[in-house]
Amino acid sequence: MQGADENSFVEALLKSYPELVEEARVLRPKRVSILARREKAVRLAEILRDEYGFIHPISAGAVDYPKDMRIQVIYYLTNPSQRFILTLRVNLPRNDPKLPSMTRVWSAMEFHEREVMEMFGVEFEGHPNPSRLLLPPNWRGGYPLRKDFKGEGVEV
Amino acid sequence: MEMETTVKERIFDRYHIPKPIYGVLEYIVAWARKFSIWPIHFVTGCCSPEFMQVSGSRFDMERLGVLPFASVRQCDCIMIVGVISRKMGERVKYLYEQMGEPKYVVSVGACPTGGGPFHDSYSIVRADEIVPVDVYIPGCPPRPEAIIQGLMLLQEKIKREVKIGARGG
Amino acid sequence: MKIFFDLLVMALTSVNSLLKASWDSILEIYSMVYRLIIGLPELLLRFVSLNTKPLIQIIVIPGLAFILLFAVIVVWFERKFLARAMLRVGPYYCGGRSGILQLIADFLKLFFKEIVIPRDCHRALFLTMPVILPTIPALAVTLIPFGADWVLFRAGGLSLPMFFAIAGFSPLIPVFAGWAANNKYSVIGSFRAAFLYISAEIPLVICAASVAILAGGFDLVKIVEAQSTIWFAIPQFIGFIIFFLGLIIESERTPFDIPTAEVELVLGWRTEFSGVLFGFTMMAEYVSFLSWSLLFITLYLGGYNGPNILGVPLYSNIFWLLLKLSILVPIVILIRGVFPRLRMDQLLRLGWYYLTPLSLLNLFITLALKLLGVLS
Amino acid sequence: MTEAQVEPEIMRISWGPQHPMSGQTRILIDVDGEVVHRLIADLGFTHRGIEKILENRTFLQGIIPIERMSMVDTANMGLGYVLAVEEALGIEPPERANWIRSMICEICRINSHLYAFGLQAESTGYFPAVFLWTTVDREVLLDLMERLTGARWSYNFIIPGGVMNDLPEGFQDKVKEAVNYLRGRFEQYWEAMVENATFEMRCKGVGVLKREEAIRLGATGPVLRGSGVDMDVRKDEPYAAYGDLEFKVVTEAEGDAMARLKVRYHEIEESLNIIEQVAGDIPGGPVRVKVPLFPRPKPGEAMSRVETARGELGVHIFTDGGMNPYRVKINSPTLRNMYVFERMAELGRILVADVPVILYSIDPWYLDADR
Repeated sequence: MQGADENSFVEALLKSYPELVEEARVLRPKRVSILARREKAVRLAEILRDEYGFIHPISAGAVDYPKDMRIQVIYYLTNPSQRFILTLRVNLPRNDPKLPSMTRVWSAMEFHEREVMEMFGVEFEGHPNPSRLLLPPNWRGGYPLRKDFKGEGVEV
Repeated sequence: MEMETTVKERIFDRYHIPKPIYGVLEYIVAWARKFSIWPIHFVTGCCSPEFMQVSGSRFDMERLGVLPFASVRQCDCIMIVGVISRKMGERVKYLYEQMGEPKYVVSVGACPTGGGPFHDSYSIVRADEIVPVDVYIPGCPPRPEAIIQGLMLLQEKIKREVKIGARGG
Repeated sequence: MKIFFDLLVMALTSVNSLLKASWDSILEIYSMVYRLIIGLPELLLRFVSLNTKPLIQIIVIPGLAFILLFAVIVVWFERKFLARAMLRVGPYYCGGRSGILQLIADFLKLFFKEIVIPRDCHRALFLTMPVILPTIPALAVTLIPFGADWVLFRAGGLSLPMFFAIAGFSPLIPVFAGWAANNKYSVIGSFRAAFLYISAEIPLVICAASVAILAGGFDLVKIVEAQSTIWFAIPQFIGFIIFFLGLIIESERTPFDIPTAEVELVLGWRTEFSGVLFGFTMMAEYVSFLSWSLLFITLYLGGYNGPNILGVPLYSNIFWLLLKLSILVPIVILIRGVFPRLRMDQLLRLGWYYLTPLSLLNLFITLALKLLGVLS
Repeated sequence: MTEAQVEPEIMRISWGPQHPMSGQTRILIDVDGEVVHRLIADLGFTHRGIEKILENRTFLQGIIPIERMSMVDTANMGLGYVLAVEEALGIEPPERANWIRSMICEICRINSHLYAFGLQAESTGYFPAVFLWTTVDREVLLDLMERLTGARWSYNFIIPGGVMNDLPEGFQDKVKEAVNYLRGRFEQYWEAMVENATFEMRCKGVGVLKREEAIRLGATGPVLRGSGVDMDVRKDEPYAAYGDLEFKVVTEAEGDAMARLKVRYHEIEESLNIIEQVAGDIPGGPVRVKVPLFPRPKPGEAMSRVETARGELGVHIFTDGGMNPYRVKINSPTLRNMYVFERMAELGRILVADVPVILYSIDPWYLDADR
């Protein structure tokens, strides 16, 4: 059945690297979500890429939860042979959201991380080119996609 | 930059041409400018496929003498086609300042005119906040016939404007 | 010419008499100047009546009116013809349903447009280059014979090398203009223009040389006379094709309009010119196209000779030349509608690897023909 | 060819937003003479903040901004959002609605590939012939969509729960007519582009993207399939009616500009077959399931994948039980392809004249990259 390889992947991952993965589950056929610990996220990413064949990066995004003071960064990946979507999530505290950059593992994440940087204020260490991607260069502060964004950077 | 509507010195006052010849010369200048509006090859937003259809084969805007041109020096009309983001707004201002003097602006679509479906976005600029606009064309995206009607309105405006000398040659 | 001399004498005598500054000499000067003014209309009349022929040549046939009219008609024809290729109508409302006045409207609008001179450009060069640009090909057009004795500038029997000497200037202007405009696109465009012209000049010169050998002289009139039996396109078919390609390269038509490649370099070295200056550069493109196609016709398609159908030999000569021109121009414009643009290195490879050796081959073939005495 | 090790004097050209070649973006090129050393795509010129706007629109209102993300294939963009909303609400559109959705998406795909043809032709200076033929053929499709949905570009026709209303009578044979006309026209495109020697000289072997590079750099859509990888969401994860329509995924092996063009060409043939199958045997039945005007899905998240003309669009909706979505994350295909474009300068030797050909063989639509 389709779901077979997702479940088998999740069990294999939990069995071999339990300490890296906080929580891994299959949301629905073809959707797997893994919650990684913050400090071991890059280590888990390398393992996913080398051993489990997730070499095709799709994109990266983030969600802001002001109520429980956390920002969740999400990396969307897929495996050209099994072709289901894996969302690798990392929870970051809202006051100092720092994360080692994933461009070491997947160089295609550069654009997406720049976008998360300017939209959420998440700081990626080791990013090759941490400049603005979408917002205008003379944008005066204010992270638009955060829930408490009041439009500070807007000037006519 | 509000448009002075008072009657400024007419084009040919500078050359001290006797009055009776004014009418003929101005008519010729108006006719020439009317029939050769060269918009810049510059599309700012999501109405760009409609602008392509208008310069395409069925609704051919070259019938009116409107020929999209490549460089900003030779053009005399910016067609702001689609939504202008804040970053694009500065570019539109630079372009407007680089153009030769009889220059016109046509704002195509609901977004440059009044924000359209993105009216409450943090990175949207309306056309008249940055450049003085001559013709507004509603619609999201406006139909090709509406764009051509907007161009005809611009031609009418050019014809009247040369008479009152609002925009000198 | 005699009138000039006695005018000059009159002016000189009045000047030295003025130096003596005696009262009666001043009176004498006044009377002389008075007679000069009275004689002026009569003087002009005699001037015109004496040398009417060169005046007509300068103004009408190979001169200004012909070139400007050709530019207007070809631009209008090109816009309508290419519009037809794009399945649309082209300029329509501007001149009573045919759009013929569209070009006049465009030029008049450009005439009344503000000329924007960028601050950090070389002011003198920036203003003069577009004006010189159309004059050089226009000079070249004067060499073309429109009839056995209807040649404006005979160049003492050396009109073919004179044509290449004049046309040799044309690569310089884009380089100066591009440099004067001090804009990145212009600089790259002007260097490309220099590459393009050099890679096209050499094959053209060799093909023209082989035509001169076959005709036995450098004078264009003699070349045309030699073609009365058979057009040179047939014996020198390779040269014919090379010259046709060279014609398109030299006048920067589409498969080779790399210096002003719209997609990459906006308008190449013409980017910074606005208003009338741009009008001149646009016109210059068509004047150089006219000069090269006229040379192509005189060298390979038998210039002005053809059966005498209009009675007066001069009229039929001009008729035949214009007929051949009106066949050649649509073909070149059609090529613009059908072919995409070449890359710079592909053009240079074409110019150096293919055209030059082929033109040498053509030269050897003509020598062989000449030795075997097939033609003379 | 040994490159001289001297430090090349680099000149940076900027093909700004106002440039015949670049659409709504700025391409910075580090050039030494004609050789390109580095390409930088400066995006963001059409950033309208759609993800922020969607947070204060209800689920039904959200279709309008999403459809303006890529105006040329609006239905695919709208379908991505609608599928995610339907998954969040847990509703299933009826069978006939799925078939109509597939037909509209295929029409938009052809519409968008025509845009790609036109611009790739224009980038080689082939301006008059092919570029304006595409506007003629697009008029045929726009008339079809106007007859069905009333609008030329942004249809708002695909809504959660099905499709706005049924096919007008006589629409099926109008579709058949259009398909036959377009088939005839597309042979001319093949002769005009692939079999034209000069065009081939300009496109063959330009911007080669090998298979591993394409996967590693995250390419998608015709760019990925042009390098031999057969990843197509319509086959991997069939949505709408693609499960029971037969069509094959087109791939080319060379991975250069000409291969991407051929992929688009064959994809149009597949789309025409799909449209013909839908027009031929579309099942009867209702067109829409009753959905409240302001639906409130239960908290959670839903992600949909749709194969748009430019690649795989992913819409990830987070819901907190309210009328508006809590957060909508859009994975745009062009942003991924623009990264591939930037890396092209390092993969092989490119000349200034090749940059427009490569850029338009990737067929970018900057609005959906900037959201």
